[in-house]
Amino acid sequence: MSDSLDAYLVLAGLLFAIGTFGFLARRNAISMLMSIELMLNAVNLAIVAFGSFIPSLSADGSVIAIMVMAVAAAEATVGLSIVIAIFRNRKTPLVDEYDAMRQ
Amino acid sequence: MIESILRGIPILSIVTFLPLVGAIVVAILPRESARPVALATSLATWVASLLLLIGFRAPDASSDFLFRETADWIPLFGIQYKLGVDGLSIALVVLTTTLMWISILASFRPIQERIKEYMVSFLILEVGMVGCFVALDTFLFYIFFEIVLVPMYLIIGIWGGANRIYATLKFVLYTLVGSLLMLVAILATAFAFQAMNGGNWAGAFDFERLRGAGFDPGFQLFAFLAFFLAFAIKVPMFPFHTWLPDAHVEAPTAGSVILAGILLKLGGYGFIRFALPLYPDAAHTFAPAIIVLSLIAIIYGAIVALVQPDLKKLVAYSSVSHMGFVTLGVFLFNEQGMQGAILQMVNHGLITGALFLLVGVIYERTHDRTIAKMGGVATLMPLYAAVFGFFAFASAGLPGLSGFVGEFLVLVGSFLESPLVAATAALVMILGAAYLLWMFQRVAFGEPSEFLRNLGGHLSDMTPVEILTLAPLAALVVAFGILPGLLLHVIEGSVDSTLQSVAAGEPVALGPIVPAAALGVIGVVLAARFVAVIAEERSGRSRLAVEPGDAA
Amino acid sequence: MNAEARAIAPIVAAVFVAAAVLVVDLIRPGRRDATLITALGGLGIVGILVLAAGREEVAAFGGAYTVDALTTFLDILFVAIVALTIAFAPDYLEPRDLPLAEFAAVLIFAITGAMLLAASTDLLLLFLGLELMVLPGYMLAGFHKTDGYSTEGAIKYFLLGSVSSAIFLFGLAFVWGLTGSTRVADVGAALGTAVAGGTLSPGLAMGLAFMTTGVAFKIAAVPFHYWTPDAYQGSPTPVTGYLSVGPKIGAFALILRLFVEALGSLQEFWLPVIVVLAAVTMTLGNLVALTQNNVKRMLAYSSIAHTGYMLVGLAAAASGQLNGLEGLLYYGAAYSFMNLGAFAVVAALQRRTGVTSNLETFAGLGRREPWLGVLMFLFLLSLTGIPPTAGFWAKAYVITAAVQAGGPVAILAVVMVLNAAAAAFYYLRVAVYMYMRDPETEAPPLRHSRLLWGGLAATAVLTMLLWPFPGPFLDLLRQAASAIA
Amino acid sequence: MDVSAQTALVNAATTILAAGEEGGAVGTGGLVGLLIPVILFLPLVGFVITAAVGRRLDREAHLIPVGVVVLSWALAMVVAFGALTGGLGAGHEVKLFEWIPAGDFTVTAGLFVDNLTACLLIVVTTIGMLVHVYSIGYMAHDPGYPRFFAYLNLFMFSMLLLVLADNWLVVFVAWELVGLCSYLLIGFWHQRRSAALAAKKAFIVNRVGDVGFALGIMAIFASTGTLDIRESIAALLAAGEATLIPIWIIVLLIFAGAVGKSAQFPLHVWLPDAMEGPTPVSALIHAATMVNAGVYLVARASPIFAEAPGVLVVVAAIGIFTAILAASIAMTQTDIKRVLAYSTLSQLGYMFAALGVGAFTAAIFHLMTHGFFKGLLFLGSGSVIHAVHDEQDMRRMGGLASKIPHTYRTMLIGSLAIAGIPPLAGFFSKDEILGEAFKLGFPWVWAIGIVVAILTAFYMFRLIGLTFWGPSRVDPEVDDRIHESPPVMTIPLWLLAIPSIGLGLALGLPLGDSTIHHWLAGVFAPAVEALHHAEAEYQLFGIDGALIGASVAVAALGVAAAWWLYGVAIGPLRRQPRPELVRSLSARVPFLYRASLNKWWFDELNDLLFIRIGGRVAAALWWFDREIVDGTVNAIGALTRGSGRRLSRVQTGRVQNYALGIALGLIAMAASYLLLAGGPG
Amino acid sequence: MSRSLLTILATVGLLGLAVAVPIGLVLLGALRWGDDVLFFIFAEVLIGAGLLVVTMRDIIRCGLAMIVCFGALAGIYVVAGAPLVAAAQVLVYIGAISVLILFAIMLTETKDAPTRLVFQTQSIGAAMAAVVLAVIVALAVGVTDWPAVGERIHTATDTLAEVLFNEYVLPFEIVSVLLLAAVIGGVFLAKREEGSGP
Repeated sequence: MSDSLDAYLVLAGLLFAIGTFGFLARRNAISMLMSIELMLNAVNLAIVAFGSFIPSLSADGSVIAIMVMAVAAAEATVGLSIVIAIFRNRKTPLVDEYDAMRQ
Repeated sequence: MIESILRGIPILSIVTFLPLVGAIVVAILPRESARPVALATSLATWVASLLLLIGFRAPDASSDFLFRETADWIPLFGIQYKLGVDGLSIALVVLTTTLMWISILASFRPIQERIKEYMVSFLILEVGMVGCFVALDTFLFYIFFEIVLVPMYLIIGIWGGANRIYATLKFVLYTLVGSLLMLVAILATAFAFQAMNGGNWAGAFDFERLRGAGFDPGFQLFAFLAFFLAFAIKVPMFPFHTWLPDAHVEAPTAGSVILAGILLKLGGYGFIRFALPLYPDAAHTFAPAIIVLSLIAIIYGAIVALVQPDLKKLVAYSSVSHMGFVTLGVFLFNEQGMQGAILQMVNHGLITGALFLLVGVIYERTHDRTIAKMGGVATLMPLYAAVFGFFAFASAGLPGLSGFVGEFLVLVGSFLESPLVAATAALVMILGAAYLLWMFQRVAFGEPSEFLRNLGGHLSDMTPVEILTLAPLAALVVAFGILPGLLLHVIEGSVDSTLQSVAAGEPVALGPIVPAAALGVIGVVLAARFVAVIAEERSGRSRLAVEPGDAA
Repeated sequence: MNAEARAIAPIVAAVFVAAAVLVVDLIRPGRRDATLITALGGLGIVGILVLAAGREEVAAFGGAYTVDALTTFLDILFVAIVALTIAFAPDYLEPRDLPLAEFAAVLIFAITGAMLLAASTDLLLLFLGLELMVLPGYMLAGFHKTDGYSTEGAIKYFLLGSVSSAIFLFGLAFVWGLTGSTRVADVGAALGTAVAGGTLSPGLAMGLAFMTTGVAFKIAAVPFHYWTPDAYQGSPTPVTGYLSVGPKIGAFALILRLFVEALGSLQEFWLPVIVVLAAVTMTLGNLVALTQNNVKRMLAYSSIAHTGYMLVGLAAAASGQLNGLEGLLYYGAAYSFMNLGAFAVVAALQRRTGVTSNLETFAGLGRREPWLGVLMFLFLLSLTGIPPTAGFWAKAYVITAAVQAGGPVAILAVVMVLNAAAAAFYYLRVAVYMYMRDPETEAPPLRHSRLLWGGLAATAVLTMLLWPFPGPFLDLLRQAASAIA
Repeated sequence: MDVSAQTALVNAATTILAAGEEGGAVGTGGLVGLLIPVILFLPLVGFVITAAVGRRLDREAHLIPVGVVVLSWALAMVVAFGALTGGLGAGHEVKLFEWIPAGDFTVTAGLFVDNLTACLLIVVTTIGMLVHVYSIGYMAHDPGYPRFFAYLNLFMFSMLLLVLADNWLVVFVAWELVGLCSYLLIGFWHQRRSAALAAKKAFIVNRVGDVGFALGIMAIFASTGTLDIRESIAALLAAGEATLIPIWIIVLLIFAGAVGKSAQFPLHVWLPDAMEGPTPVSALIHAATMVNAGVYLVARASPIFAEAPGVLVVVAAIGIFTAILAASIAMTQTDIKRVLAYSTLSQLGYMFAALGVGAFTAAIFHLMTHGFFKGLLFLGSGSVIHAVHDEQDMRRMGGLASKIPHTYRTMLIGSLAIAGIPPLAGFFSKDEILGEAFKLGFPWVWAIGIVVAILTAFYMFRLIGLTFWGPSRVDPEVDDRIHESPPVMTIPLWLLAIPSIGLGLALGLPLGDSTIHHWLAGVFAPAVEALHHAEAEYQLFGIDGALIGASVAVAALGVAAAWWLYGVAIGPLRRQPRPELVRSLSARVPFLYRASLNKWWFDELNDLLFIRIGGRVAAALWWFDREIVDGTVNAIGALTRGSGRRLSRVQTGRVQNYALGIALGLIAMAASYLLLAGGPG
Repeated sequence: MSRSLLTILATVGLLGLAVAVPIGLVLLGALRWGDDVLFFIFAEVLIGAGLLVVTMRDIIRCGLAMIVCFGALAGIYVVAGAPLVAAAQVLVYIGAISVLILFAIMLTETKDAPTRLVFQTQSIGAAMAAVVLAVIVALAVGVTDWPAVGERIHTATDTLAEVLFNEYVLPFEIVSVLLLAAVIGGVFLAKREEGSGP
């Protein structure tokens, strides 16, 4: 099983779906942020899997995965700073209450 | 001699862009000088356009265009800056420049607010209109066609009446729908030409090369429909006419004059210049339907005009009726019809323009246009009543005045095609007389109405400026009535060449498309009606542009 | 300087300019002029470097980074966008006590990403460029951090944007895995053989779907547009102006590099999707824009509609018309300037704090501030597509290409013009307020900085004169299009 | 005048006028070629000058108009004399200018004088001149004095153009122009609502006929390619059955125009209302000249009418029906001018009946005599109205004979003339119509005509009786101030009385071979030949004598009946009116009486048809325009905006909703790509 | 009292099951000892922790579950033969991002937050969308023939370093710029304005 690319990819898909569910269902901004991290991790899993199984990508997989991690870190930084900024304004982390603008 | 001089200078560019220069000058100078500069510009343009008339050669060679100016503009697609005029264009250019200075002069007193913007708008409007008439490149034509929209939008929207915003938005949107589809057709035509020429874009927008191109009949149908829609809205033909009464009622006097006098002619001109020669087969295919629509417009417009309570609306509906003669004449594809249509265009410009000026005169004094409130104007303002009567009869097609000749030629043309068509159209002789005389009687005759008497001394007869604006129109109406040859000789060549290029056309078999389309149209109307009813029930009266907060 | 260094110089320079802006601000805190001189001067240098780099085609870093005419065209556009945005910003930021230096620096970082997108021919670089472009965007959207709307827009933009990045990356990973390379050229070659049989492997199809979704989100195509109105409305107005053009054009650059170049051989598969997206995008954008009473929000929906128009160009290109690409690029340029101009006018009106961007703000503008009124009218006309403005030429260009493409794309052209006619309503409604309504309360005219006027003049001139005349612009446009065709 | 003198005069005229044209051909050029346009354009000049400067001339405004008309009359007399004496051969034409040069459709405006034209020239210019003169007195105190004369001059120009034009379309122009003048003059007192309405009605009703005329002209052009009257008639005749449009349709269309202008049933409704105009106008336009245009038109087109005998029957039927209809109405009207108006209708009906039966000469003969005596009667009535201070109701008159003797005497002459009492003018012409009708095989026309003759005599003497005889019923306040009109008015009356008495004798004799026949034989020869009427020998002591006797008898009967009921006071003949008898008689035929009084309810019918029903239709169409046509446009707009509003609700403001939308979009995208993956299409 | 006991029992039971199932599968021959079992267990933990992250009520626990999840993923990376990535995973995610998130949770925690609804009203729709998405990915993966799939490759760290600083030098630099930009922006946004708010 650990030799099967499909297994990794399906696992990545599952994780991605879980992240998607979290993003769609949770109300708290930070929960949503965590869901996004899960999704990015799912992608990383897929990338690493490809790197592990496709010879021409062997080195690239790891490198790209690491870079994606860095991007995720950057995103988290920005995201959390925005969350903190809006929390100062709205005093709530619940995103579905941020609906001053609509239609 | 004058011809050789004219050939040396880009006279058409001068006529077209002189008003633009004027507009810039008006914009720069302080507002006090807006009026004289604008008037001077329009007069200069007028004089320049008269040079065209003088330099116009005898009609024997005039299937060719005169005073051409050609320059590559966007060689990438073969788009050219190509100007040229034939008799038809010259007639309409001169009509434009004439009505323009009259309109500007007529605006001196009524327009007191934002006079600079007003004059700039008018002068840019002139650029667009003249440009339309002199452009020989389809793309260039389209550009001028669209440019016209903007100043007119402002003129109605800023200096118009109470419901001006609704009217102006309706005008612009309605026109845009048509003209944008025309743009697609223009581009598609160019592409078709390019494809026929092995991928060479050269001449793909050049009217003279497109004219004889002989496009695929199936393609023609679609391209023609797009052109038709654009021009039918502009003319306006039934059932695309409802923007017109609104626009006319709301527009300031001079705006109405230009709208009726020239803008509507863009439609007729477009049919003759572009739609017919480029797509002869399609023109033949759709001609019966268009003739029927024209007949409906003629009769329907006249009947609806009968019951209009507002002077301007009445004249607006009369325009629908009169312009029906134009489309009728054009799509008869015979000499009399086409000549009559062109004559009708010019005459309608003169007469309806004058009628709007006259309505403006009374509106200026009473701030009202309700027919029911008028009465006895002939007693209070005898000169005004006389001039009004003159133009009312001219509009009713009194022989000896210009309106008659065009109308009669169209009737003759239609009689040659089908006496039944002619008989139907001829009914307008009765209906036209009915609505015009009824209107005239209610306004001018009888004892002075309570409303007018209460105005007292404000109701002075026409001022010298007003006389000055109307006199040239009256003179032209008489001149073209007695000597229509003046005009007919000028347009003869254009008519011949247009007919020649359309003569080769053969109707394309449409098969079941026609009933399907008819059903489709009915379906759309019913559906829209249904929706409108529901919308009305839900939220009172909901209209295109007017929200509760939108009422000015 | 070797070719590689010359090729990368603009991006390096841009990063240094951003850093320099911050350093200058540290040395002389709050000095507007110093910041502006640094930023605009630096951008000028970047622009020169772009032109210098663009003199020859270079494929640097093992083919990951390419300088061709497309790069040059887009880079110039990006530099212009940022320069104009910076020119428009001070008038808005100062009354709100927002720091100009951070704004400029972050903005320049963002545009570095966009420039990277324009030059990348490597999937990873494309992703990084995209992130570098959008991450500062999130921050800019929330730049007015004490304002509830700004932060609300920012968090919506950020959350959805991050998800879309993840989706995009997921798709990218699959394509990468299936083709075995990150280089655009290799990917294209591999896919060429992969779909030779006329079918697509399901994995690739899924990857394509994820990628399309990702970029559709970035260009704000329907139904992935939801973030646009909220983010645009909430953002500080100069930022909105930037957001409406910078990331959008950048995302289109991504599309050009990714879809047209790398996935060019899959055209037949993604063309139908693009056609549907284009039709839905412009129609929905316009329909909803009709109902808006807030100008920024209205322009947001209108920007969605413009995305649809640009997609028509893409669709034409995918049907084999080079014109389509030219039209797309042309539209991008014209749209950038007219939209920036329109937002700049809104920003100028909001110089006084507390002024909303509601339509009522525009009432009587034509009388109160005639020049602003005229300029706004010009931009609106251009957005409507009335000749002879750039907006018209761009539309005409795209329509020509679509008509040439024929088939469903030609029908798109008809849909497009009908949409354009409907759009006239809401654009002209602003003009209605400017010229045909009197304000309920008469506000005194505002004083605007010379920089703003200069920027407006530049956008206005470009809006008026960006015609397809023979000349450097058109040459560059054609070369840019043929660079990837 | 003996024969040799006559011949000499003719020769002289020929030499002077036509520069030696051969008889029988159509001449051009010459002195007459100058005179004809001058006759036509003099009144136009008068109109232009008066319209321009008339107001400054004020009470002297009549000088120029009257002057030009007198001059025009003199020249017309010369030309007419030249023509009628054969000096112009088959006619004389003057080409003026190319009016409409529209390719194949070329209309050259030209003038043409033949004997028919000459006859009409005499009537038009003579009566026109006298009416001008009369108006000096009649309109003396009207504030619109200059305007009136300007209009009159314009009318003279139009009417002359109508009779002189040699082209159908030019005729049509004149046709419309006289309509315009009629409109202007009926509505001259425009403050009066009734006048304004009457003017409008006249014009619009005329337009109904004009549509037919216009279509007829188009049909002529379509069939022959020319609109020159003579050329087109020749072409139509040459084409025979092979015309594009059947001849009977063409002539029917032309006849429609004639029906409108000459106020025949069913378009007769405008004429009585037209009496709202000043009385000289009624005399000139609505009695003597314009209303005859229809007769002239049919006469002018007689060759082609003759090709369609069926249509001629229609003409005759409509004519004689109008005659009896109008006569029946005239019996009970109390407005003096309305009685005369219905009488005019009736007499015009006679003329059409004559045309219809093929007695073209008789029609023109009656046209001429009727023009004079009806003109006289109208002017006389004007004098009466003037005398009783603008009272037109005969029930407030009576006993005026002694107070306004000139008026009385001339009107009496006119009445005798119209009643057909020999040897006055009306006797000859009317008798000729009735006689010809009988002889040409239309006994029903004759029979009805006889009845009409009784009625005519009756209502005319009813008018005279109510107005001049019996006790005065004039308002006592006015009674003292009744005075005879000034000479400027009475002299024209007497001048008109002369032809009313003598024209019949001059033109109608010798019976069976009259001068008028000589004059017009050439003009109507083609038509008469085409109709193949056997030229019956004139039998004074046979059928013709009997017919004369019958006419005279019925005329006398009518006169006597009127005397019996309404009184008489001529010299020894004296009888007081018997109003109670009138009442009891009319009570006996209540329906007929009410029908006559209410003009057979034609106005009510028109009101119903055109004002009520037509108005409803128009209002319904306007509703259609607003609600359906414009409603559709607005609904499309509303639909667009409404859908936008509905779509905008998707934008809930909540990120998770957006995200769900994106997720669904992603699923849809993946699904569609997976579907597409199987291959394109 | 009994509730927490129940929770503990359930957790223990689940963990037992998680260990028991792979062992059972090995016994049945479906799995091989070694990597396969490890992979399976890590995958179980990954999915389980992931589900906990998106379902638990208390957001701090969610954060802790996320750390578990990241750890499991690191394990899978090791199994997949990318130890360096695993190390980076531990450093970056567990060491940096998770801590960051936990801090953010503390900063934004309000008293009433946990007591309110955790899930959106649309959570059923969300669940369905997620399931469909997972199915699509799984199906697509299953049906696709992956090209050039070989044996699992273990990447040596030194080759990786070489690649990173040779071939990927530009992306590397870009990432650093990205981080720089993010830090600048993040500092600006998170910085408290003088005289405003807590």
